[in-house]
Formats: sequence, C-alpha cells, structure tokens
Amino acid sequence: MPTCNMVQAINMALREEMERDDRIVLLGEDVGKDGGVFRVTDGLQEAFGEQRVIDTPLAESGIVGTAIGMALYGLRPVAEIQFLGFIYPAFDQIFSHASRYRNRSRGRFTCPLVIRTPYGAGIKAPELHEESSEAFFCHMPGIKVVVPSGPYVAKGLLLSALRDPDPVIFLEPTRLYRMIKEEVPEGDYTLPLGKARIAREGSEVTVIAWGSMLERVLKVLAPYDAEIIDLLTLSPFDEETILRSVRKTGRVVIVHEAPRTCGFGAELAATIAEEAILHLRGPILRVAGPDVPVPLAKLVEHYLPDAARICAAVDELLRY
Amino acid sequence: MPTCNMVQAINMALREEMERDDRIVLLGEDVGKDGGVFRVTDGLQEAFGEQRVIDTPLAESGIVGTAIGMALYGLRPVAEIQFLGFIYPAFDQIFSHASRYRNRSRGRFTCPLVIRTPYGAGIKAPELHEESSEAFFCHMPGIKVVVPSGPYVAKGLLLSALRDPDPVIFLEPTRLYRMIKEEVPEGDYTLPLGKARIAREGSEVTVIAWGSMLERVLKVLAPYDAEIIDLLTLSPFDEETILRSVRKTGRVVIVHEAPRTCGFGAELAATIAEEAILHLRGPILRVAGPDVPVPLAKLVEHYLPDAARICAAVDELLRY
Amino acid sequence: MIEVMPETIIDTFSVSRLDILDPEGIADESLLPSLSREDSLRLYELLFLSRAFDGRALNLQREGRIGTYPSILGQEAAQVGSAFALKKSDWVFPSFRETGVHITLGYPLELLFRYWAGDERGLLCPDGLNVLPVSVSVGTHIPHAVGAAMAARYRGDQVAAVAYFGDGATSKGDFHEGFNIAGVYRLPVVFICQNNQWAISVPRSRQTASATLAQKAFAYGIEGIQVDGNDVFAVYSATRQALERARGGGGPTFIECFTYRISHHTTADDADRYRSSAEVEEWKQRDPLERLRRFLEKRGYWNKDYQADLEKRTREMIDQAVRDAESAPAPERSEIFRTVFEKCTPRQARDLEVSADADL
Amino acid sequence: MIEVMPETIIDTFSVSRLDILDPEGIADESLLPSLSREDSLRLYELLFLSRAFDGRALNLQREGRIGTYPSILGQEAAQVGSAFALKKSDWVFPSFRETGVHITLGYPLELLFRYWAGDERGLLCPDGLNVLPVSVSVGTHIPHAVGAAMAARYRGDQVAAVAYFGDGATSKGDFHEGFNIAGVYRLPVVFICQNNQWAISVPRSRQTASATLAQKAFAYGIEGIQVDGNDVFAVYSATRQALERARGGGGPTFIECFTYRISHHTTADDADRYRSSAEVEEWKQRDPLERLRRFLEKRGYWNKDYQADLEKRTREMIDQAVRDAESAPAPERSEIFRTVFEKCTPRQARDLEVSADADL
Ligand SMILES: Cc1ncc(C[n+]2csc(CCOP(=O)(O)OP(=O)(O)O)c2C)c(N)n1
Ligand SMILES: Cc1ncc(C[n+]2csc(CCOP(=O)(O)OP(=O)(O)O)c2C)c(N)n1
Ligand SMILES: [Mg+2]
Ligand SMILES: [Mg+2]
Repeated sequence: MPTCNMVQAINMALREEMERDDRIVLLGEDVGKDGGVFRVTDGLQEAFGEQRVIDTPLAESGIVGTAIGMALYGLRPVAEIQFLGFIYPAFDQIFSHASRYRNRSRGRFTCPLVIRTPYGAGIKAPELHEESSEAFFCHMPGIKVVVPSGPYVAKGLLLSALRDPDPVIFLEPTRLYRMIKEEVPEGDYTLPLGKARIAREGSEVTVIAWGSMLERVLKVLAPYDAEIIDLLTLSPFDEETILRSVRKTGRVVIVHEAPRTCGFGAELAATIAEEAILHLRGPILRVAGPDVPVPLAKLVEHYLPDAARICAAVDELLRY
Repeated sequence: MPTCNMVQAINMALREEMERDDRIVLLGEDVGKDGGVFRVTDGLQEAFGEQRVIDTPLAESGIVGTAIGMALYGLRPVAEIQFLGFIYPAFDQIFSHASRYRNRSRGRFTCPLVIRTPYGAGIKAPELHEESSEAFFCHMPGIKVVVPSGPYVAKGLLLSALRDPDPVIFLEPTRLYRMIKEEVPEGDYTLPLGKARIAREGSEVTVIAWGSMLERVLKVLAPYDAEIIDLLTLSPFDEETILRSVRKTGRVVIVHEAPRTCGFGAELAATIAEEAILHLRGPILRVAGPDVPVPLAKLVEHYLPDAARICAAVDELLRY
Repeated sequence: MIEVMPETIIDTFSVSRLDILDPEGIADESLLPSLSREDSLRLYELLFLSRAFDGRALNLQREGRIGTYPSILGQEAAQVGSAFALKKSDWVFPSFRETGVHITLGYPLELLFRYWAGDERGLLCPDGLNVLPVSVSVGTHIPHAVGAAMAARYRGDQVAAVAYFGDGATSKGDFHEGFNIAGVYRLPVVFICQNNQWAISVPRSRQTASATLAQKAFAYGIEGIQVDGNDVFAVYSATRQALERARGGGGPTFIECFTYRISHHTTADDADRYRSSAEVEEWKQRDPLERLRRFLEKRGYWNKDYQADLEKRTREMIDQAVRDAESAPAPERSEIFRTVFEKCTPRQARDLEVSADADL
Repeated sequence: MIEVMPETIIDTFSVSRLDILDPEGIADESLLPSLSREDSLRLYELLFLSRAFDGRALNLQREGRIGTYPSILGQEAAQVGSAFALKKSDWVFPSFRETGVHITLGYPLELLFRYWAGDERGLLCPDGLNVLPVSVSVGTHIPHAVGAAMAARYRGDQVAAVAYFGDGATSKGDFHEGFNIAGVYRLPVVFICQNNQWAISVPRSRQTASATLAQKAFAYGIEGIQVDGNDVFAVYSATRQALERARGGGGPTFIECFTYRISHHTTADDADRYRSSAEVEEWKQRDPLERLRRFLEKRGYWNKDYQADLEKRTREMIDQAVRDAESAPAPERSEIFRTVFEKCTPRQARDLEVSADADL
C-alpha cells in the first residue's frame, strides 16, 4: 500500500474516478498544464486530455456557473477554486443556483458537482489565501460540505463526493497538504458523507474539530483523557456521534479556525444545547479565531487556536 | 408627530440626513426616477438631484464596488440592493473588500457605507425575493448588521447606521414595510447600534426575535408571561441584554425565518450555552425555517415559524 | 490641452443589423426564410397564443388568482421567432420573461399558470423538453448555458444551448464571464438578448454606453448581430443561422433582438412613473403580430374567418389550462423537503416528521 | 449548409496601437512626449530602481526573509511610465504586482518589504499619497476606482482614479461591471491593464478570444488603446492623455500595455512547467530598460560613470530599506484587533484582553 500525502491522495482519487466514470471533468484556473498551484491535478490533463481537464479563464463565478451547466447536462464536473478566499465571487452561483436547481425543477434537473478548494491558515501566504469560511456553505440548504483531515479520509470522502447526486464543497486544509503521510490504498473505497470519526476515544471531555485543527488538537491534548471527534462532513453533520459522545463525557470544547461569531462551532453548540443540555456539566466552550480577518504571516499564530487556548478551555471545563 | 409606516420612516431618515450631510449619496437599481420598487427612496432624486440619487446599471457587485470606492474617497454612500436575494453577486465585494479596507490599510482608508435591502418572506413574491440570509453577514468581521422591526426603530437605527464609521448592512423586513404604523418624530434621533430592546417584559421564558418574526412572536405569545427581546442589531449583538434576561427566566426560545442550520439563532444559542448554561432549566430551543430554500407563495406558510411551532416550543420549555 | 496621438490602426469591426419584414407587412423577399404556408401560419398562431396567454395572465393577476406576473406584450416575435428555430434536442435557459418561448416549445400552459400562481410544481419541465427552470436572478443563468454547451460538445451531441435574457442582464458580471468562456472554447451556444429598451425604470441608454448591445460580442471574439426584434422572420433567420453555426462547430453567437416592453415591468410596477406614453405609442406602431398578419393577408393565408376560428381555439385552450391549473390539488407540506437533496438529511427528515405531525 | 444573411452595417470600430520607442532605442520623434533631460533620466532611474528592488525581493525570498513575492521583471516600463503621468492628487488602485507603480509614486520601499514579509503594517499608505492597499483578489478592485472617480466628480475635484490590473483580470465579472458603470457615467477613471501574456499558466490566447484586450472598451462605449508596454514613452504618453481626458470630463480610457512577465508568476510558481524558454528569450530582446538606456545614450544623457553612480545610490537606498524593514519591531497581538472597526466590538475587546493576559 503506497504511503502518500493529501495532495497525492486527492490526485489518486480523481485519477481513479476519471478512469471509472467518463462523466467526471475537471475545470479551474491552472488545473491543466500546470497541474494546479498545489499540484493536486498534476498529470491529469496529460492522462485525460484537454476536454476533461480544462484550464479556464480567471473567472470564479463563470467557473462554477459553467460547472453547473455541465452538471445539469449530465456530467459530473469538479471545479477547482484556487483558494477558498476566491470563492466569494462565485457565492451567488453556489447559493442561488447550484444549491437550488434540483428543488427549483422539482427534481427534473440535478446538479451533481464538486467544488474543491484549498482552505485554512498557516501557510504564510498573502491575504485571502488562508480563509476558513466553511460556515457560509453550511447555511445553504442543498449544499454538502466536507473537510478531510488527512490523506486516507481525503481519498475516501472525495470518492463519495464525486458520486454524490448533489453539490458538494470539498475543503482541503492547505496546511496539511504535505504535512501528513499515511498509507492510502489504491483502488476503490469510500467513506460515507455525513459520518464523523472518533479520532481518539476518551471519557472526560468531548473535543470536536475538523481539518487542520484536528491535527493540532490531537497533539495538544495528548496528555488529556479527551474524546476527539473529527467531524469530516460539516453539512449534514453527524449529530448522532456528537451527541453520543457528549452524553458520555458531559463536557464539550469545539475548536475551529474561523472567527468565532457564526462560525460552524455555533451550530454545533446550538445543537448540543438543544438536544443534550441536561447531560452537560459546564458551558459549551468554543476555541476559535477572533472576529477579525485572518492576519498575514507575522500575526497569524496570534489568530489561530493554539495550545494555550485549547488547553485552557479543557482545563476550565474539567473544573466542573 | 406624524404617523407613518416603515417605508415612510426610512424615507424620512434618508431625506433628513441627506439635508444634513452632503456626503450621503444613494445608488442602486431603480432608486432614482422610480423611487425604488418599494418607494423607499421616493422623491429623493427630485429633491437632491441625479448626482446624489443614482440609478445604476443592473450590476450588484458593481453597485457595492462603486459604493466602496465612494466611501474610500470620503463620501457616505447608501447602496440599495433590490432584494436580499440579489445581494449574493456582491458577496465578494462585501466580504473581501468593504469589511476589510480599514483593516487592510491599517486605518488609513475607511469604508463607511450602508447597504439597504428588503428582506424576509411573506409577500407572495417570486423566488429569491423572500430570503433571510442575515447569518452570512454576521460571520463577517468588519461588517455590522441591523434589522429594524418597525417604523420608529427603523428611522433611529438608520440614522445611526448612516453615521457609523464602518460598513453596515441594513435589512428591512419587507412584510412589515406597510403593515405597522407608528408615531415617528420628525428630526434627529438615533438608536445606538449594538443594543437590543425588551419588546415585552416577562419572567417565565426569554424569546429572542428580530425583523418580521418579532411582530409574529408578540402576537402569538400574548397569553404567555414571556420576555420578548427585539434584537435590532445582529452584529455586534447585545449579549448583555440577552444574558440578563436568560439568567432571570432560565428558559430561551429563539425564533427566526432563516433555515435552522447555521442561522443566526445558532450563534445566540452558542453564546448562551457558553455564558449562562448554569442558569438554564431546559434546552435552548430554536424555532426556525427548515433547511430548505424559501418556498413560493403556496407553501411559504409551511416554511415560516407559525403560532403552532412557536407555542409548542414555549410550552415544551415551560415543562422544565 | 489634450494632445491626440496619431496611432496605428490594428483592427476594425462592424456591427450589422438584420431587417426582413417591415411594419406594413412587406418583406424583403431576398432575405425571407423559406417557410411553408403551414409554418408561417404556425408562427402567427404561436404569436397569437402568446399574446392571449399574456392577456389572460394579467387578468388573473388582477383578480388575485395568480401572483406578480411579467408581461411579454410587444416581445412576442423575439420569443416565438427564436424558439421556432430550436430543435427539441437543444437546451434552453430562459429568464423570467419568456412565456412566448415556453409556449413555442410546447411547455404546458397549465404549468405556466401554476408557476405564476406560486406553485413550485409549475417548473417541473416535462420529459423530452430541455427547458430549464426560469432564472429569476437576472443574467446569472448565462454561464449555465455555456456549461451545457461544453458538456454537449464533450458528449459529441449535435446540440446547441440557448440562453435568453434582457438588456439589463448585459450589465451583469455573469454575462461577461459566461460570454468570455464561450468565446475561448468556441462553444455551441446562442445568446439571445431581448433588448426591450427598459430594465424596470432604467432605460437602455443608462444601462450601458455602448451604441448597440450587439457590439459587446467583439469583446469576446464571437459573432454578434442586431435584429429587428419585432420582425419574426428576422429573429427566426438569425437564430436559425446561429444555431447552425453552433451545432456545426462555428462557435457562439450573440443576437440582440431590438424590441420593446409595451407593458409595465411586472404587475407590481407602474411604468407611468418613469417613461412617456408617447414612446409606448410609437412602439405600438411596430407591433409584431399585426405586421405578420398583414404579410399573411397579402399572401392570401389569412382572413377573418380564420381569425375568428383561431381566437375560439386559443380561448378554449387557455380556459382549459386555467381550469387545470386551478383544480390541481394544493401542494402538500412535504413538498418543501422533497427535492432539496436526492435524500433528506437527518435534520430535514425530522423537520418533515414534525410537520407531518402538525398536519394531523 | 449555413446560409449567410446579407446584413446592414450600422456601425464600425477600429483598434489603435501606440509605439514610440523601439527596442534599438530609436524614437519616433513626432510622437515623443516633451520630457526634459531630468525627467528622462528620472524615468530611467525609476525603471532601474524598480528592477533592483525586484531583484532584491527575489533574493530575500530565497533566503526566507520575505514570503511569496510576484516579480515585475519585464513590466517596469508599463508601471513606471504610467505612474509617472499621475499627479499626487490622483487615486491609485493597484493589484498585487505593481511594485514599479509604488516606487514611482514614492511609496516607502521599507513598507513594501514589510508587506511582502507578512507584516500588515506595510500597507499603511503615508498621508499625502492616495495609494490604496493592493488587491490580492484579482480584478475585484476595479469598481473601487470607478466609485472613487464618481465621488471625485461629485466633489468637483479635478482628480482621476486609476486602476491597475493584468490580462487575467479582464475575464472577471467585476472588470465588466466596473467598466460598464464608468462608461454610463463617463467617469474620470483610467484603466491600465498590463497584458503580460500570462495569468499564472494560462496564456493570453486562452484567457479570451478577443484579438486585443483594448477592443473590450467598445463594449462600454469608452476609449480603448493598445500601447507597447515595454516602451516607457508610449505608456507615459497614452496615460497622460487618458488622465487629461478623465480630469477634463472626457470619460474613461482603457489602456492595454502589451508587455511580458519575464519571471515566474510568483516565487511559488515554476513557469517552466507551462511555457517555453524560447518565448521568454524573445521577449528579453524587447527589454524596457535597455531600450531607454540606448535612447539616453544616443542623446548623450547616459554614460558608464553615471550608471556606476546610479547603481551605488540604488543599492544603498535598497539596503537601507531592507535594514529598516527588518529592524522594525514585530507587530503585537493587539494589532489584529486594532483596525477591524473604528472601535472594537465587546466580543473583540474581550478576546483582546484574553490575548493580553496570555502575553503575560
Ligand atoms: C440579479 C438581479 N438583480 C435584480 C433583480 C430585480 N429585477 C428583476 S427584473 C429586473 C430588470 C431586468 O431588466 P432586463 O434584463 O432588461 O429584462 P426585462 O425585465 O426587461 O425583461 C430587475 C432589476 C433580479 N431579478 N436579479
Ligand atoms: C479572484 C482571484 N482568483 C484567483 C486568484 C489567484 N491568482 C493570483 S494571480 C492570478 C493570475 C493573475 O493574472 P493577471 O490578471 O494576468 O495578472 P498577472 O499575475 O499576470 O500580473 C491568479 C489566478 C486571485 N488572486 N484572485
Ligand atoms: Mg429589458
Ligand atoms: Mg497577466
């Protein structure tokens, strides 16, 4: 079984599925000849030709809009947005159209497309290259949101996303692209969308994270008896796994990069406060980015949840 | 003191402030000669001329982008987006630029603009004319979000928004435009942004609402001893007033039109679960739209929180 | 003082316009498309049906039986003429003001009435027709036609995609991004703009400073042409030619149909606030129906008996559609959950149950 | 078979190009802008400084002393020539690849180094300069220049707004919406596109099918021109003329500077993956600095001593800027909260306190 990083795992998933399913086409800025700015689509244009791996003009709304048209026609387009911070021009296409075509047409036309994009902070890149605005997409009925936390799950989740009958936003934590290496089987395996993973069992506190925060939480909380949940799919998210854990531990800490206010942590906290409040011993704590734009390199570590803040939250809860 | 509806109150606020402050200019689709599709800007182009009340081409991103440029230059533009459902093409301008120019330039350039837009369901209009996607904007550091619930507060809040040094999104509940008439003083008065209003005092349960849901909640819960909070500003929201009330009643119901998942109710619930959980007797309940696009006229009342659902939530809580 | 530099001219462009049938019903025979008597009458009947449907919709709206409705009065030739050139296999992406297109393509009248009455099921396009749901959001559907065209070409289908939109839509970013992508890949797509001179209260001259809309095609290296949009033959010919070019690999075409919105923007609008009745009267003289009627009369295809019969048939058809629409059972609450995803999320399923309980 | 309709031509357009100084340093004297000896040398020194700054930045990046950096190599004339025509009172909206513009306008070199090293304070434009922070998001700043121009006109200021962007940006919706609004209101704005033939790996021919970028101006009823972007005189002249037109009420101008990105897209890019070195070599022959040097030498303004002195002065200036940048104290944690709003929200204030505690 090959050992590979997340870039390679995603590339493998795309390549294998393109071999299996000729409805899969890739499009985006620099995805073809250049193989994507992170090399995620490296070699795919060579392998599958310019009709299936399409270098587009610099136009995010047009890219997603074109992908929507392809999906309506019966293909399964995979649009790459170069960085999550450049998806906002396509926001209308995603929310007014991709998320609604099935519903608007009462099921007659469907929109099975995947939008892949690098996401998250910590790569010392310019402004708008380190966003984590996943919560926006979780507030869109008709859109699914998936965030892998490593190579193995990335491949399995992407294969599920590529086969999903509805639009999926697939957020790839940039900081992890080459950080984690794992054994990733060649060939077909899928991980179901909508299911979380217990990344580490524990009994004193439930810690929920996703994407690159998972790696940080696992490291920082090694000395604690924490049950760590890797959410994997944010929308629809796995309420069952979360509630089961929370009922067991009675304590919850949610960790995410995005600004606290209206981040996805809010939805998790609200759901827990709605469904399991009587099992809680203390407050539901969020360790999140502050309500500021992600800063540039020299300040970004002041922004991201760090060991001190994560441990402080857990310690506080353990006092209840 | 004249009695007027919300359309007239907003018109009055704009007119008076335009007289006081020549930096205020209005721009948007049909805001000039036509006076806006809801007549909110009626008569203003006649009074202030085409340089101050500008009919734009049909281009939401361009409208907001142009307003940003005007604000940077030192004016105080007020951009109208014809319906909230057409703001999504301007999402990038709002989030990548309006919300960040002050920060990006370290305070050297600022972006004091107001984006006004009709919002909410229940007017029997076509698709995308009845959206309530306020939560998106509450997840944007650098943006303020205001939602009036009647003519009097609309005028006072709009005057504050027009004088605010930072960008404000001002969401006008369309269903209330002509529904409520109140005495609205002529001349200058402001209501501070960031402060909620106790719309009705009570002791058994705290009910939080805003915009057109406030009116519904007040009516539906007349028989209950409920403390009803009219949020008015969603971002930044008035934690103090909410927490004070919650600590008193020990029960919370949040009512909003938007789909439940990642709606603004999630942030309220999360904040309460973080700050006041030990004062709660039962779960924090949200009565919200389901996770579906707002349906057309024949189905919309199945979507909106109605008397049955609101009362059921309160009744459930009162059993704790 | 502005010095003007002498510069080298490196390229030139020209904008063309096509006119075939004049308001008196006299056609330029050299340009006249070869249509049979049946086809010519079929065109007339579709124009007539479109106008009659429109009139009935306005009445129903006034009686509160449907919601806000956008009239197509005056634009029938642009809609019918272009749609008449389409094949069933082509893909059509309409805006919200394309009733004449729907009618020409055989979209059930009953469904149109239901849609405008606020019943989502009106957008369930019957199998065999590739008419996408209307795009209420102006111009943002243009890239979808581009994507469908790209998919069709990838599939090797001899199919064109067609996007309909108004003059206002040409100001939108998605118009630009869609056109540009179509140009780069020379996709089989036809862009049909009904320049009806108004976008609600904004006149064409305030929408853009370009002298014609057709010339915007140059920015994308694609074909562009202006046609008399009240001339059903010109619209038909230009569209057919563009469709053939598209299906034959010749790339996209932008057709500006120069026409006029005779009515208010929608039933919620009052056009008297912003435009003169003189302008409207002038355009009424260029009526697309009347000019075709004159043409047919001159050819001996039209007479009063025919007209009386047509009116009767049309009325009956519309009556029946209204009856069917109004007798359709109201949509059930579950309808709002049914088609968001292929399968409900757990949360949706719970909300659906709750609402089912509440129904009891 | 495709029938082609004979159509009436209703309008024609032509695209012009301006060339003044050829690669040999020979100028078309009839077109040469009237610049003093000092001005000509100043232009040369700015080109030289821009190139030297760029080279140093690339070195610093390699040493890990700054982050990702986009080289301007080859584009110096387009940047310096255009910025040289600006007045202090004009408003400038740069993209992320405008170091030569910043330098020409007198933006402190130290701040540029700090910005590229990931210190936000590098974007704090000194008072007296109206240079907006760089727009990392491609093309989306174009409407801001349009808005500033609208505001300037409203204020009665004799000021132009200038937006800089690349060929890739012309595909963006905001390019279109901004240009269109500028056209409708004939605003005092100048759009300067550096067509450097590449948008990362996408060549100009795949960015748009229009033969020139300049002709996109026709779509908005505004002036458009292509200039040799490696010819500092042509760029300067076209920009000055456009600025005068703008300030004089003559409306917007779109200037396509035809140039070339000699280096990789940024230090994170590897251009060898997607383009041939032959192409790069060919463009090196059209170097903007060398041709101005030759011109100056022919006029007797340039000699080796002068060059040696210039190199020394430039090196010292850059060394000093690097020292200043690197000795600036690291930004404090509070910096991330300081300028989001004029006043912190209660929640920000709390987070700020928490972080202050953590600092102890
Ligand atoms: C993106 C968007 N913005 C605004 C609106 C509101 N609106 C509906 S129709 C219309 C004018 C459209 O003008 P045009 O494109 O010329 O089409 P017409 O109505 O003339 O058929 C406007 C502004 C909308 N539906 N979508
Ligand atoms: C909206 C947006 N999309 C994508 C990117 C990523 N990106 C940065 S530069 C660039 C290419 C820009 O090309 P061009 O406009 O020609 O400018 P150049 O880099 O050649 O100066 C891309 C795709 C971005 N910064 N912004
Ligand atoms: Mg129109
Ligand atoms: Mg370029």
